[in-house]
Amino acid sequence: MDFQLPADDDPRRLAVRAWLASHPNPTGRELAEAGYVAPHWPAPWGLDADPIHQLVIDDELARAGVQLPMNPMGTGWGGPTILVGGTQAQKDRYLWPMLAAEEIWCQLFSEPGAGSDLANLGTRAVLDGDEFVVNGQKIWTTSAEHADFGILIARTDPTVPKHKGISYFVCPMDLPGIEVRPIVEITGGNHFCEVFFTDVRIPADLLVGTLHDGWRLAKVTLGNERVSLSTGGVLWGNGPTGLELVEQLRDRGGLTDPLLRQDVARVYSEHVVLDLIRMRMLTAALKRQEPGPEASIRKLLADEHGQHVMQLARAAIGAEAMLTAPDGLDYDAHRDGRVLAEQGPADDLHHPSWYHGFMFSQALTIGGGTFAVQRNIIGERVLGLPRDEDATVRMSWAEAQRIGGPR
Amino acid sequence: MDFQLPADDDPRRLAVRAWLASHPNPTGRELAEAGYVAPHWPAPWGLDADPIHQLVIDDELARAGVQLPMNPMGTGWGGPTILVGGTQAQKDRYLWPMLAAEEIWCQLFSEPGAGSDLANLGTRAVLDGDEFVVNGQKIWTTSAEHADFGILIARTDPTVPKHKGISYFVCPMDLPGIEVRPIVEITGGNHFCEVFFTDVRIPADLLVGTLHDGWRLAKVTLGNERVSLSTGGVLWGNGPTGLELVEQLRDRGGLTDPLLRQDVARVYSEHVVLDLIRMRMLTAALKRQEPGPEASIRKLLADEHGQHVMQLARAAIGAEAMLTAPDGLDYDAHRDGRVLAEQGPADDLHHPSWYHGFMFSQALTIGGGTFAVQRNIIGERVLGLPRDEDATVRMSWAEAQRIGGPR
Amino acid sequence: MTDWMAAADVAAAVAAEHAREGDEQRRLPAPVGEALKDAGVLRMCVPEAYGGPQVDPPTMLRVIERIARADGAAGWCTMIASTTSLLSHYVEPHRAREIWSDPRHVTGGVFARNGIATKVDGGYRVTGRWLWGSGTQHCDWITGGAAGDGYNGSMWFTPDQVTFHDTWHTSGLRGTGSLEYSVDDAFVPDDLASQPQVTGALVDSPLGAFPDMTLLAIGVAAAGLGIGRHALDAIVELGTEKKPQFSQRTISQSGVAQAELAKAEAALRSARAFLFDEVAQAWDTAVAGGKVDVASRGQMRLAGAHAAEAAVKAADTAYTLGGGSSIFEHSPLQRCLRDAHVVTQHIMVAPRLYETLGKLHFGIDIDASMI
Amino acid sequence: MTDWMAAADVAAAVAAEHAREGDEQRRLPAPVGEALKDAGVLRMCVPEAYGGPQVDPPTMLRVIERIARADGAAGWCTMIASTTSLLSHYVEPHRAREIWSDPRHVTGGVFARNGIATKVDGGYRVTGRWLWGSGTQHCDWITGGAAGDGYNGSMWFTPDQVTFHDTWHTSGLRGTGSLEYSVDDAFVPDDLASQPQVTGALVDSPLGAFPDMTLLAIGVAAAGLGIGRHALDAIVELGTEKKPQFSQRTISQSGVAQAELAKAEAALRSARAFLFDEVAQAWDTAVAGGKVDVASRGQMRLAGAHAAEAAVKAADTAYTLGGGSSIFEHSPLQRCLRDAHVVTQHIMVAPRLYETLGKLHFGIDIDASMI
Repeated sequence: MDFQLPADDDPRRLAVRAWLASHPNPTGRELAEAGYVAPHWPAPWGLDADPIHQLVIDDELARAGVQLPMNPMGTGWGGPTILVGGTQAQKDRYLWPMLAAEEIWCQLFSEPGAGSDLANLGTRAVLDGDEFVVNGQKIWTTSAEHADFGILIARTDPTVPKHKGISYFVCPMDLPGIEVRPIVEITGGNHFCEVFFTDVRIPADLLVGTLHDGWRLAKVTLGNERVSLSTGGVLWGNGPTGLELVEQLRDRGGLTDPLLRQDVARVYSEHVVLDLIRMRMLTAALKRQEPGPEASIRKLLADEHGQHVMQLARAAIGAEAMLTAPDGLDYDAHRDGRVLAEQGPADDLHHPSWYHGFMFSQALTIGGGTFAVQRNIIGERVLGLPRDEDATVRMSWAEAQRIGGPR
Repeated sequence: MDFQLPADDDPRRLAVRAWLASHPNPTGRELAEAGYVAPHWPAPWGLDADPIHQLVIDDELARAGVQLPMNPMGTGWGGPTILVGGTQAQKDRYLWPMLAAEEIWCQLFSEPGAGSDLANLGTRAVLDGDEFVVNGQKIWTTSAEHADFGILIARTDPTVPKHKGISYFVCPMDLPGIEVRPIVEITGGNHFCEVFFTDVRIPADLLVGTLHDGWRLAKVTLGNERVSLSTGGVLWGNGPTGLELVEQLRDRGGLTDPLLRQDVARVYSEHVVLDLIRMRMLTAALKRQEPGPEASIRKLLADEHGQHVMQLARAAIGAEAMLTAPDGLDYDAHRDGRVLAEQGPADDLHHPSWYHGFMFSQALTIGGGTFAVQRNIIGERVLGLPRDEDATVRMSWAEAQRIGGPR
Repeated sequence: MTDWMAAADVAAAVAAEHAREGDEQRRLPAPVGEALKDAGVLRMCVPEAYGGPQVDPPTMLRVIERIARADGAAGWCTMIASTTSLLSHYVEPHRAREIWSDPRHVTGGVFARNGIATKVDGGYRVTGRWLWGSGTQHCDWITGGAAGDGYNGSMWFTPDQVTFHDTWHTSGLRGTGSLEYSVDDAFVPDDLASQPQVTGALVDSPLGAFPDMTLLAIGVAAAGLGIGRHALDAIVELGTEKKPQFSQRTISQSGVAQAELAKAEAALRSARAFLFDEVAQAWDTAVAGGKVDVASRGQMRLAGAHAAEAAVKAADTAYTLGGGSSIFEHSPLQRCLRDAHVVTQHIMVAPRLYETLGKLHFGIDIDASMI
Repeated sequence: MTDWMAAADVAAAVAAEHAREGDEQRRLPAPVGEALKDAGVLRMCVPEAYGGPQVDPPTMLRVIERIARADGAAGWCTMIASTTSLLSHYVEPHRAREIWSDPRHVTGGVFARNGIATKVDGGYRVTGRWLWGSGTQHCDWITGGAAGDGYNGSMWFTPDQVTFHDTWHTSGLRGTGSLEYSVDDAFVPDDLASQPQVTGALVDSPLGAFPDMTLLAIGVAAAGLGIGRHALDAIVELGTEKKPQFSQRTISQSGVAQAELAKAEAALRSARAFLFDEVAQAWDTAVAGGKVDVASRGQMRLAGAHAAEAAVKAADTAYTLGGGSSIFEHSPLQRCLRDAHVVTQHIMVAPRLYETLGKLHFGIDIDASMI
């Protein structure tokens, strides 16, 4: 990286250490009240911390072995939006339990017909007295079955163009009429849900910001990210890194197959390149500069990289890569080293993620925009290539649904 | 980039401007004597300049529209070696005309059987009185037919292991017995030559450094590079950049073919990534840090990028891309726009390099080590994967030739 | 003469219906096993001399492909059972009749010489454990390779001698039930201890002249081709369905999807054509009494590895073009992807074969037993 | 019956000998033209009714491929001349006999309607200029597409009416002499102004039922396959030659080279098998009097585009594996690379076709005249 963290005796470090001395086993609520969960937020919820200050806090907490409460859809998405557009009552009610992860949040944005074109969403919210009545379907919602609240965008005015008639709500997940169905994925597990709304009545005071102004609020959210030093794995931050794979292959004696040796070099090259881009983006964030085009490119490269890493692992393991993780019975986990052992020292390719990782990696180029969408984004937004005209931008949403023509 | 050039009133800038005021149209010799051709060399040939000082000089000369003399094999390879290993007489005789590009230099290193394993070279130099008698063949020599001198490595002792019995010479290219044959390349042009030595007699005082110590000297050369801000094209620094192609495609109205649109995004992504790596390497040079693994990776990516750029240009041009540049007669250069015009505004894909560039780009992954060699270098040197044992390292060169077994 | 493709169609319909069930149970559902027996496709290599159908390899590959197109696991089991039935050529005729004359008898097992054989009076005692016993749970006779005391061949066990281990926890081809099985000090009489490399074929049939390892490899490839075909069928179906809720454009209207589908079609159909061409040529040679030489076996193996790779590419393309719809566990796009990627892990078509086959094309001698 | 492959072998030997000469002169050397005439391969589509050989398309493709394997440019000229001779089906019979009955007469030219026709008494006056007139300098009759005054078809010119322009300065297929040619106010009598779309075939022959644009596309692909085959032959030869001076290992001993060669072989052979399969099926239909429908034409076009792409990959692989030896101008690896990359620029097999053919696979209607 092209920056250095403050020295060991920096007063910001000393402040964290002093706090930790008086809170040796801090609870989520204590960490939240200290401002350490979202230090970049304004007081009293945060410390108005600049990026270097954020990294210092991370560094000191990591050194003390303290884990921050995990509530990504809350602190990453819902919280910043409530900070910008919420009422004081909403801030008082929701932000503290959110930071403390005492109440878990999910995000109710995507729909079956509104993924890459989110503004096309069709879930309706109709004001009826002092409640909004919501009907429709959301999809790709992470952890909806565990969440206490969701941030919901729904259409409140179908007679205006699609970006205009959308409103933003806080949605308690225990309201009658909400049905959550987990999606069983290719890995056999489930991370995503479908959420169905049937005459769900949301009190009008859970509207965030102005009626019909939800699209602007939803976009505000995206600009406000906490910086972090963590490298993250190739599966959207989870799982192993490309370097970990390469090191394991080296430690177990390398590979003799000429094509696989080429793949090792490619995976390693991609790892270095992605690390450079990440450092570049972090440096830009620290200098409070606008991110360059590399931010748009990173996802494209990273998702393909994830697939390459998992393909290489699978190819290196050989036939035993067919097996998934054991689920009891007489399967011996250490057996996965046998085929590897034939061509190198008797050692395993260690990582519980290899089994599921390959299957999960297939979703990388689908989730968050398919490869085609990603490249079109680069083509149109970064390079300014002309795009197909979206005639529906100027029509009312309802009118656009009627013609249903090609976009 | 992660650094800033010194301000406009920096004394080093003022010094260059003052010199330029008194030398409005400087000759190569004047630029050399001012120390501006190789400012990183020691006095009197250079200014002992650090990298920032080098960039300041470049910047001021570029602003004044002054071109530096071009003698890359001299100032990049031969000169640094003579500085390290040459006698005072050799320095006095060769360095000034070299810097002024009054005498052009070439490099006589590669041989038909000594490319990726240069130390395996077989050209012999046998001391006979006060002359070395040279016999053998060199290949891939750039501009040998225009050069006045060459830097030559040849085997002076075949009875010791291959890295040991090599010596380093200055070789006047007009000596009797030297035959230069241009290699006609795929582009129809020729940049490389074969050079044949038949009983060529080189005076003994043209030996550089100690007898049999040439391999060490040849390696010294590689560490001493002048830093530069120039982006350079995708054909080993020549030709257009990926960004230039993308901009031309955008300016002429984009592309409708879905596969080509994907390729545009890929070429652009590669361009950004390579630019990041270049800036990273330059930053490291400025901080006098050792280059990281990205230096080893850059060539691999850059060479493939060059091929992708040229393939995309060719695909975008369509059928007329079959035609080469005109060589007189009734061929109309503006005709190459016609096929493009059918799918966009009537404009051309401007760059004289597209015609030859595609064919030249085929050599990118061959010259300087094939793609397989490059990836093996990454695998073995960067990642530490085990390599095939080279049994010949410890044999005498002559013995290794006799067994001729696999390396 | 049996219309093999019509028979395969009938069995394929049953296999398609139970595909999800097999995927969940990690073994072939019983109705599928019965349908495959009814169709006669689990013993296609039994020679006419033993009352078998003695199907020619090109037809056999088409049958495997057809069933795999309905369900990869059912196609795989068809392939394993039928290639195992080729071993009938190397078993003492009276025993071969006992094992294979009943048209509903099914055989399966593994060639690898994992068993240790000890000579005893009248036969051998065998102990061993084998990986990847696709469909063995449904077999009437089970084979396992063994060696020891001068013996090196394929032993034949009855189900009561065999213990099955629940080890088949995989991402793909789950319905094949390719678990591990073992025998512990089992007695095998001499006439059930076959030694193909020693005796050669013991019955006259052109299938006996067809190389057995190659037959397995091209069978694996045919299963892959069926899975790849299924994936492309599925994306065309999904892509042209009525527009999904709220969406204004089907997948089939995207230029990228069109171009990618065409490329995947071209690659899959090309790989298939190459495989069937090479197999037809080799079979003509075998029928004419000639020897299927190393060059011909090499071409079939090359075509097999390439076909498996093309099938994976087809499944990858279909899955990616399918977008969000693909990742539901019961989407056929998803099952095809999992199944295809298991096919390429099979040693018979694994990419590392390319280096060996490249030697052959460069005219370098290779160990012919490797292909 | 003519042994077409034997005849092609003879011509191919001459083509190989003069390949370098043609590359330098940017036109087909005279001895090659004569050898191709001797072999009869420049008029393979002339119907028997006019004394022609009426060769079936699969054989024709094999001939083109064989000659392109010796020299890409000679193969290309064979393809252009023979596909042009298909137009004999659409010319008034007495004129068709005049043009094609002489077994040494050669025809060539361009379909594109670049000419402007003006009706005059007894015929048309035509002015126009055409791109890509491969081999036209050697032709006895030259065709050029034209339209105007209600006319839309292929005009037939004598060489003295035509001006040639030295515009063929290319990277590859230099020996084809595919320069521009023009006519200026040339008179063409009514019976030399053919209108294939209006009249249909004027002679009974299954070739008349074979789609002409498709025949051109598969001919281009066959030339590509020959070039790709040549590239792989050349790298095997270079790779197994005695060790180069001072070197201790041949290319063929490198694991990467072995694996890459095997993959390129598999891809090229697969693409070839797909093309020949599809063409054989379509030809069977035509011979049986059936219509070669849009689906069948689409498959042939897909196979053609894929084959051209596979040929380029083969040439790229061979060139890269060849290392430093490849870049010498007279290395066959180098000429194959240049030639193959020109083939894929031909509109008949250009990659942008994939989008259109993908529509067909998704069941979307396309303008059938496009394929």
